[in-house]
Amino acid sequence: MIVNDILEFYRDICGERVLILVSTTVDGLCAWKILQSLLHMDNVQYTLIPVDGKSHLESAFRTHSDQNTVIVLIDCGGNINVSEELEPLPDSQVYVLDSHIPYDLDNIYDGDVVKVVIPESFDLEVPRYEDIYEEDSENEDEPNRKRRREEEEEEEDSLLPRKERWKRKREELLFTYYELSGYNLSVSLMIFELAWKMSKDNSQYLWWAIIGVTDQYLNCKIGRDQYVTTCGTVQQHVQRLNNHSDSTSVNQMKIKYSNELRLDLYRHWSLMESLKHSSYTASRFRIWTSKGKKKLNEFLADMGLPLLQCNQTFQSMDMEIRREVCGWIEVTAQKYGLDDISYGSFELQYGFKNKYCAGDVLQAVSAALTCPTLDTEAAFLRAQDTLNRSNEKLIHTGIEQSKALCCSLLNQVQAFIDMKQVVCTGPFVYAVIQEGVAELEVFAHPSRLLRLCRYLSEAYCATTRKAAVLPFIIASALPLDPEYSCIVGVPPLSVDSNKSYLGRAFHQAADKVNASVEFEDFEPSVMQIKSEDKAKFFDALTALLMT
Amino acid sequence: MSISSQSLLDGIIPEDYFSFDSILAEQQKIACVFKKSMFGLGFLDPSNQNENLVSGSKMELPLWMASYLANKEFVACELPKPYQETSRNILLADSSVVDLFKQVMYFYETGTKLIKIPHPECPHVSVSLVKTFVGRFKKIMDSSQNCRNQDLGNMCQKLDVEEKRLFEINRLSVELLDKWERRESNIIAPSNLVVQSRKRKRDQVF
Amino acid sequence: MDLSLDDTANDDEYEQLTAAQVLERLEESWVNERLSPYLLETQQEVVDCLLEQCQTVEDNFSQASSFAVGIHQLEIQAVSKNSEPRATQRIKYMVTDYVRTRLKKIEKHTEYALEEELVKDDQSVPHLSPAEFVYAREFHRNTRDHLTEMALKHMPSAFQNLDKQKSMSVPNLNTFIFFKVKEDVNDVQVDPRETPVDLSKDEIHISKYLPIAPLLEQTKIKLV
Amino acid sequence: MFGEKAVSLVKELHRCPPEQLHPVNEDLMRQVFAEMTALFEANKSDIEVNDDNKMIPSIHLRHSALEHNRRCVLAYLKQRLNKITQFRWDHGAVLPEEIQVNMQEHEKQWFNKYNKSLANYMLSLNGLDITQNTVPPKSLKIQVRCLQDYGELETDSGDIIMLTVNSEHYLPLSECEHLIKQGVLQHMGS
Repeated sequence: MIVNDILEFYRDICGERVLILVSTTVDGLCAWKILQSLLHMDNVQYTLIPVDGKSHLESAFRTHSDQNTVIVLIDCGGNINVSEELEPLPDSQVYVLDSHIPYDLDNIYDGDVVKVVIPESFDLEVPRYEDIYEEDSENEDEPNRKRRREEEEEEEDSLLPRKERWKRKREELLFTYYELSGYNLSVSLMIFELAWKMSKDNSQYLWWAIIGVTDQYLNCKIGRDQYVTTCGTVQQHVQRLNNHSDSTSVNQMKIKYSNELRLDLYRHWSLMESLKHSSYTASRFRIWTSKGKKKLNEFLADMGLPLLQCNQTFQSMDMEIRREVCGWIEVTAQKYGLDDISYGSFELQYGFKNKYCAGDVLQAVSAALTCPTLDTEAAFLRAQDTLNRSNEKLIHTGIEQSKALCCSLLNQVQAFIDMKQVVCTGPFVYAVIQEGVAELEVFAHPSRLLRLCRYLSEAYCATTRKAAVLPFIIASALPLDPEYSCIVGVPPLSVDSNKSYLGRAFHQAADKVNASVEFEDFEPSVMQIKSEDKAKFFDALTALLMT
Repeated sequence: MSISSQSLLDGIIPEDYFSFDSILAEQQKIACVFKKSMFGLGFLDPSNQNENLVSGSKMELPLWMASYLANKEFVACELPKPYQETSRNILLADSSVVDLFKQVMYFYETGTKLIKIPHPECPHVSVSLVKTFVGRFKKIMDSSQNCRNQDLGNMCQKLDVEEKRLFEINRLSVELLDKWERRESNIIAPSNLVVQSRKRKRDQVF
Repeated sequence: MDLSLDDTANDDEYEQLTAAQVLERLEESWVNERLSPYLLETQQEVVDCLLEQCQTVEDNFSQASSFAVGIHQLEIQAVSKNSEPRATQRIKYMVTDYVRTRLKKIEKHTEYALEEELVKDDQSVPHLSPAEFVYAREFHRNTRDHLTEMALKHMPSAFQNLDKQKSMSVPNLNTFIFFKVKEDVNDVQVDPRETPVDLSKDEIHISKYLPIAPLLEQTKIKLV
Repeated sequence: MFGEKAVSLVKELHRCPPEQLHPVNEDLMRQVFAEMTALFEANKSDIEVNDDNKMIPSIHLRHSALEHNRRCVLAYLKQRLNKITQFRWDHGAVLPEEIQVNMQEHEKQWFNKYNKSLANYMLSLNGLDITQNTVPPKSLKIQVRCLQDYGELETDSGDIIMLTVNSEHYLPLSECEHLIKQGVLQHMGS
């Protein structure tokens, strides 16, 4: 069932011992950080288990749920059939707070053990109960009779029996409902608003929520429009909290709206390295060509920025340049057709020295979260520690790892393009990572593979314009088990909506050729496949998407 | 309330029979002259050919023995060099530069035991001990409070065992205050045993 | 926090004290105990009284929580779940640390403590509580037997008995302490060579422990 | 010089890190006992020499060495007991294997008696476990991270909590302090 009032959710979990299962996404992590503080404040005992996929969720649920009657799933569980897959005890309550849509309809309509928390403000387009679920004809009740009357009126339109017609309509509804997968409002913002409604919000919580929202946007889980709307909401919270804090102490956390460049980590790098590696600039300059490198130098000269300065670390550039350079870049970028080099974002300041912008912190946290050398839970806990204000060391470690990842991304994309490994089948473009174990490991985490896939799509479309209407797919063998490969896909670049039909298409194609596949990830367009089935899967997918 | 240095000194600090520091401080070698001959103990002095330690001959004895025998007037003791007048004058001039640890590891503990031996200069030694400590104390406190991450190995090296302990206590209390300000003071730590065995395991891995 | 003692405090001496006063008393004794070089008078009554209180609160709490349903849930949550167990936890910490500090001193100066207790006449207040006395005696015997078994037995006959005078660990009562004056006291002889001084309320002094120990026992001053 | 072996006994233990316990150096102890016996015998025969008290200084010298030796051996043994006591407070009534193997038989007996005394004393305080509550409580419950697959933890209220590696829990301090000391859980600041 649906719970609209998030306060009802919180009231229910207070006073019980709660089992919390959080998916290992940045948004989920940030939501958890806020909820955790609230639970501490209210003295609620809990057990936290981070989970990175469906089978992990199942096993953690089985191990820990016996002793907890209240279970909360954060940023996961919405798109699986919770009653069926997790088999919760009948006297327990499972709360689902998930940004993945569409929700499994059984979670919404089947019984009251599973409760999906969806604030009223979400426009949720869900088929009506009676259109989906068959009722026993013996005890037909009021709404059914009403429906029958409506149907009787339409009777002339069709000669099909009523039941048959209902079934067809049902299938159609279900198809439309499940066709596109995507993301709803960030769960961290949802929990932040819970704190706000209880008057327990503060700048720290809001900052975490901002990181969650930024994750959604920069990792293309939500489109630009949705992000801008969300930013408006966040902005209101920022103003309110800034007005309310009467303390002028420098240690006070202060959040500020700011224009942010699409340049990865430049404050912690050199401007040159950042321009070279960020997917936005690298793709548009086609940095992997010698022409591209020349063009980048031209770009810098145009701003009147000496190369020497650009190659220095950002922090050691001249004060004056540091202050002005963002403005210069924005202006000059327009001349080079980089119209949307900046986006609205937020930065956090406390003390004299500590200033972070949301994008950088996001990168540091997700580098920790997707770290190939840590197992899932350890990575989650590391990322959680990274979000703590006192852990500057961890943020810096995360930023360094993130820089290394940026380099790997560019190298890999360049290798794909230079070696002509990008294949256009007609309805989609794909590439397979052929490299050694080192690269496989760097991109072992599905979210890193997705990032690579988006990078590739951006870079490839910069040369081959017509590819912009095609989805991109990357396959990569699992480093621990090369028998299996991970396949991820991203929707076409030209579509602003971030809803994707790939997840469903993967399903269908795999079904058609009986490929041995697993959909482990909570993100539907991530799939594990037996490596030998890859070829026939791609054939089937081509055939399917051609029609 | 002001405290005269006299009142600082006349308190008798009870001896701890089981104290390692006390035992180790009594290992200090003291040059002694035998006032009475020790029959049959000539072998104790390797440089001595005689069967006995004859009256008037000189030998270094550990403090525990020297002090016992001096109190019985069987031997007369010389002060060890670091406690003699020249050294005392140096300490008086600027105590903070002297490497006490190198001279006598347990400078104060040995010193307080030393002044119980009958020797004409003892009152001077006791005054010197107090002055030296007072002179060095401020610097120890200052540096231990401001050291944080700085390397103070050099300065620490020169401290006697007791001073080192003070330094460490003070450094620790600054650290705890720091932790308290960062609200980390309530963290319960695993027992030392666990920490060490973990370290060992880690060392084995690498 | 203000716990009413009506139902539990049958002890004559403390009947008139409120819980807050008992707590204050423990707190002061605890700080004094931590800062003094040697054991102070036992405050066993205070300890027992507070432990009993904690027990009562906890019993109530566990009963309350099993009834914590329905309408009363919020109130009980607010009252029991948050405040009282947290307060008892705090009291328990103080009590524990207080007795722990004392046990450590007993372990260090076992023989001295036992001697002190033996020379005391019946009138004076004992330093050790009965349980502490038993603990000290057992600790002393146990350790003495151990040393005898491991070492003394193997030594020449004249060295098999340990001279108490030598081996007893005596606390350093001449150590310096800081104290705060709780009520005016005149003519205190802090140093036999100096003229007596008057101490007035709220002053803080540094002094050797021994001369002011009686004032501490009379709770005219407290250590800081 | 006399007494050197005894001092090396002290030095050996003095060098031993606080969290470790080496086996009793019984061999060295025996050597000290032998030296003492020799000193004692020498004094006994010197006393019988009746010659103007000329042997008295030597007797005293040996006597001081005897006293010194005794002091060192006893301090050595006492210091070991102090360490064992510390382990008891840090680690609970059952000491880790690596400590136990290096405890001498008499030390084990001493430890058992010590445990018993401590238990009796705690009984007099309504069974208050005074080896717990070592840190002033900030809140009733604390956030802990589980560092190993420990298994089930039964709480005072009878609930079972599964402690799996890298899970985090918010638990009453009193129910998990011992596990923190043992290194099963890590106390996280908030």
